[in-house]
Amino acid sequence: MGFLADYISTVYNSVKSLLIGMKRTGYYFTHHKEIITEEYPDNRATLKMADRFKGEVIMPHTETNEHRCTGCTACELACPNGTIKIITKFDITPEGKKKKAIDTFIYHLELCTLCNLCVDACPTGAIQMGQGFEHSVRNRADLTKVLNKPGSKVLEGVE
Amino acid sequence: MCNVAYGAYAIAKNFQIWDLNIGVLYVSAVSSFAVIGILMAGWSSNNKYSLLGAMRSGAQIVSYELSAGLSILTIVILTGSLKVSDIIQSQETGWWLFKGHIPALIAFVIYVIAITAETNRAPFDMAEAESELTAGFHTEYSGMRFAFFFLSEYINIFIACGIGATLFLGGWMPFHIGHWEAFNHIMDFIPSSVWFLGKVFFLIFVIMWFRWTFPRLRIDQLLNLEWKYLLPISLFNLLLMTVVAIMGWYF
Amino acid sequence: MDVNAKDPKSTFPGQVHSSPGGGIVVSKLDEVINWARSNSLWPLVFGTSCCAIEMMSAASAKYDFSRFGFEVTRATPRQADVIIISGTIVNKMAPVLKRLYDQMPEPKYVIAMGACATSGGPFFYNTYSVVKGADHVIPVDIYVAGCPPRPEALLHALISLQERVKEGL
Amino acid sequence: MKPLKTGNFQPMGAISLLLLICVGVAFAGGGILVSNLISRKSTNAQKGEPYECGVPTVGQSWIQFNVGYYLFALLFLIFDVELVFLYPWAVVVKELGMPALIEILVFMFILFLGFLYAHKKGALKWM
Amino acid sequence: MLKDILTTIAPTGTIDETGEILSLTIDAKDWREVAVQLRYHEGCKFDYLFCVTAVDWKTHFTMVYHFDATEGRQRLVVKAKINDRTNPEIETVCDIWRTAELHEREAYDLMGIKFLNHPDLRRLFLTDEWVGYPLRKDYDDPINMIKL
Amino acid sequence: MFEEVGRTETGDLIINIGPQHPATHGVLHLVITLNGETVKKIEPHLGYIHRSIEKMCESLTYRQYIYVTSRMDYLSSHINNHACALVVEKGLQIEVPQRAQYIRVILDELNRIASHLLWWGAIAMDVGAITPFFHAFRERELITDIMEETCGARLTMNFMVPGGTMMDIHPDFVKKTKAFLNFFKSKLPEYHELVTGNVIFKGRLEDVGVLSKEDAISYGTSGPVARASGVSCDVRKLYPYDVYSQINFEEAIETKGDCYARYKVRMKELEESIRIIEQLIDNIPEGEFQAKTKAVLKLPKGEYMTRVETARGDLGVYITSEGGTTPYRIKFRSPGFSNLSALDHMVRGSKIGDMVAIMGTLDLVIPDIDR
Repeated sequence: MGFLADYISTVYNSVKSLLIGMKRTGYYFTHHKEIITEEYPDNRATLKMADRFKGEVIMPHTETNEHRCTGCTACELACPNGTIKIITKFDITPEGKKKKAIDTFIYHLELCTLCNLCVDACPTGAIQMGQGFEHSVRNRADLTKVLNKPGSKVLEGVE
Repeated sequence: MCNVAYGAYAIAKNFQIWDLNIGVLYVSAVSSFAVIGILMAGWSSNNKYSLLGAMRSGAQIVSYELSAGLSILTIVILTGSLKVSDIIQSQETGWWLFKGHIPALIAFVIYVIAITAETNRAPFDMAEAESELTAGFHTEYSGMRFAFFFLSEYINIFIACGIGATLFLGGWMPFHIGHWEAFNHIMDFIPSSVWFLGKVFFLIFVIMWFRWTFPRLRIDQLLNLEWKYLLPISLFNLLLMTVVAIMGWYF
Repeated sequence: MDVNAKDPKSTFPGQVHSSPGGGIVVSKLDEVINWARSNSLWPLVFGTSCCAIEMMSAASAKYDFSRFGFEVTRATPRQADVIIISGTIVNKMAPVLKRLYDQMPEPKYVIAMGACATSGGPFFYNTYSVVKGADHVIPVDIYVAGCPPRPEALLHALISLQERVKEGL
Repeated sequence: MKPLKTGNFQPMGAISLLLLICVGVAFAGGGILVSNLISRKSTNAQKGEPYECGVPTVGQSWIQFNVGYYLFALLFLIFDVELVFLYPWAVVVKELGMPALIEILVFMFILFLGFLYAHKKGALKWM
Repeated sequence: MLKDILTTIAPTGTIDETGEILSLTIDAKDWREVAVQLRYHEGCKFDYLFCVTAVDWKTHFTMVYHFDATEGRQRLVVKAKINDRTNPEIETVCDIWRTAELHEREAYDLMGIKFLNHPDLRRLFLTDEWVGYPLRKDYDDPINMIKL
Repeated sequence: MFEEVGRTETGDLIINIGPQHPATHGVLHLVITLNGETVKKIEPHLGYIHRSIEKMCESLTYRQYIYVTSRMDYLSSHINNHACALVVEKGLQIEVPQRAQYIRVILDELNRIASHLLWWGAIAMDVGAITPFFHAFRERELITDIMEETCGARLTMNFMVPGGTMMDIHPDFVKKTKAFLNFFKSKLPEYHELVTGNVIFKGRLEDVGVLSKEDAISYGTSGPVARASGVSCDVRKLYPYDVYSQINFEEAIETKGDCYARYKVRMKELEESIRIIEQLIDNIPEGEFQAKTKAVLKLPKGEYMTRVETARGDLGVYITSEGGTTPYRIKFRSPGFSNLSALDHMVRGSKIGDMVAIMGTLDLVIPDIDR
């Protein structure tokens, strides 16, 4: 009879464990409050990333089209995989001195790993981590960006 | 495309197009065609996953055919007819699930398990076994042919649940409770097709519920379950039902 | 590599677009088909590294990309419409990717997810085994930057892919 | 004892069933036809190959397969024949009463012995 | 003491205590005997081979084996020096520590060190057609490698 | 007749699992010899995601190379970064501030929970259940939110730098972590209801893929795989780093060595991780989060080896330095690589379904193996 008792208890315990599992999934089927789905494209207006979210590298410009980048290439050196290329030029200041400034600040978003090392390395705080994350394009070349706006200058007093 | 012919056959039953006097036998015969479709599909696609899936499902479906058949038999014993209309008529006073006592309940549970396995649904989806055999027997099929596999699977579920609803839950018979005339009356207002579809959908829901909840069995466990548990239990249950039927212990 | 299939001029059998008159019905049908296609893009389970986890996040409860009809991730390329290359492609993997892409039925789309798939990303310089961008192997429709991109970024890519499909490309 | 029901052939039923088969075939065939018409096609050498996770197949797929699967098919055959025998019995068991039960007990006992034999021989063990 | 045992096991080796872990430098020719002793000698029983590294020193190779003893909780680094740079060879230890099989295949693949009597010495990470051993210092691949 | 058929004598089927296969969790390629459903031999083929990280690191500075390692075992990227930071600190003898140590350990443990959660969803997915995957990701999203708020990224954080952490924790960090812990503790019983006690799940995992203690040591396994076989190998206990020496926690050890034991070990580790965080979260000391370091780090000539306990096991970072700004040779001893070597031994003779379960409980992350 021991065999039979074993047999029945196996069946009983198995069925019980299965029912417990079904109860749990059934609970979630009937409790819609637990649903946490974030409706992305519809909530775009209200969607806010975390403060420190690293979406892309940006270079903030003031209203007078000035940035803080002096072209010291600290970020370029700090970058582990050559995401940033800075092409410098020499501006002639009103006093007649030559001054190094950036010509183009090329940023390869397609290479960037958003590791924050360039922002850490920047002595003037010229670049920051931006919040944008919608970087899907049809052409890969669109991901290579120039961060300084055309005609922008270095902010006065940033060395 | 074997599954096409099978799909067509199987549709034939549940809408009472032809009230065969061996209806139940006919349906169970036709629905076992599924295995041929799957076996052929898997074997002919020259793919190892498909081959494995087909072989598995061959062993699986034929095995579970038995307990499904045996649980159908218990109801046949009670009604004494294979004709679908007779079976439904016999449940006018109450569904067999409730009238038939414990044996009917056991038969019902076994039937639900067996049809889950027969239709290759999780936790018995050995033929597909996505994490093992990528997509099993229909790995090599794409587009419309793949769609027909899916369609046939769901038609198959519908058929199997339809039989279940007919046999155990009284087909289109509304739900009646003893002598609550008022209650019974309200129930009668609901159209019979709604009753039938509602019951079928309930069974389909249960099968889907299984799918959410349970992990997949391994092939040897699957066959163990059938041959060591379901088959002996359903054989025993059949005898029990015979006794119940002969003694008239049902309502 | 059948790049021509993506040529807008040969999208549809019979070249109904060019026939004068009577083309309206068929081109409407074309639109309907494209709309249907765009709303049932089944991705292939193809994840090589980190981005695969974000792809899983996008599939799971919080982001749930099945809202857009990317419902069923298929394990076999025969049943998949879009391949999301989530992760680095190395030289050894490239033929495999190519084969998978070839085995997918038309129309097929490719999303290069993350920096590695777009350009080699962190492994662009000084590595001997990384393919510098999946588009060296198969034609890519949509590129997503980020390492790894957020699930929302992937959703954004999927939506832009839908638009692309609706355009009949 | 009631006489057994004899088959009353319903021509309408048979015809409608035939019709249904036609509808089924047309549905499937039409589906494939339409999908063939509107689908884009491409062929390449690798498309024709069997899919095996993206690497070339090693060896043949159609091999002599392990006997494990067939044993179950054989066992199924035994029990399915039994099932077929049971159907006519099940229809009349209520009328026949106790003798039928005893008869079927004997029948099942023999069957069960066979089942036990198969079990002891290890046919039910997966290999 | 471990140090005494090591001197008996490997009389020709040199023991260095300056690092974090005790390290023993031997010649590659002696490695097999030393390995057997390290594994089965009563005093050490280094049964856990933690890491196998090959280092290219431009003139020679060193195989670095990190050991742990799960019972005595001792640690040891063994460095086996392979002087022949053109055809580096060392005895395998994958029958003593079975984890070594994959580790040695890796070293063969990336450094080109041949393990004698290894049961299955093939490329592990790279394709079979690959030419050269990429982790060597003189490896150059102008096609695949873009220098920063 | 047999000669005619030509393949009768074995009846073996050679089947490729991977590189693109849902069960391999990435791009592992296994060549399996099958007889019927029984696995006769498994041969892993690696390298489908071999990204030459070791070669790359030879040209990266000690600040830069850390970020590559978060792509290695991306599920425990914090812990990888931690190991890399530790080895540099060891070489330069930098004293890491207490606050940084606390933050690091908390983040490590959060990362471990996230990793185990993903594993839990994946193992359930492997054996065929779907719902656990969604449950696991629901909790995991909360952790990634915390991570994102503090580190700025969800998966590959690059938050550790030699000498501490890159930034201070976000002001909401403590609050959110506590809220997560409470939520998670309330959900853990559900996990056990849904999966642990389930008879099918038990049937799939029990007595499957048994690895004896001797084999576990000989195959060099570590982490939960070794602990399930009764090997005490938790680096946090054996060679404690940062504040682990001050924390009171237990090493989860089972003795049976089968898949279910590995499952239980990981479930226990989840609870232990909660305990560790609870001990630390209220006592994060004030102070600096980063030690003062030079702008250019130069590791003195020598050899350095650090071991940390990742979610998968024992990660070793071995650096040979020639005194320059970049490592001369760097080797990552990844836990998955050694764990994988035991796969053939464990799977042989069991079914193909078991293979999936065993691979699931080994918790392989292929980029970690291939590097």
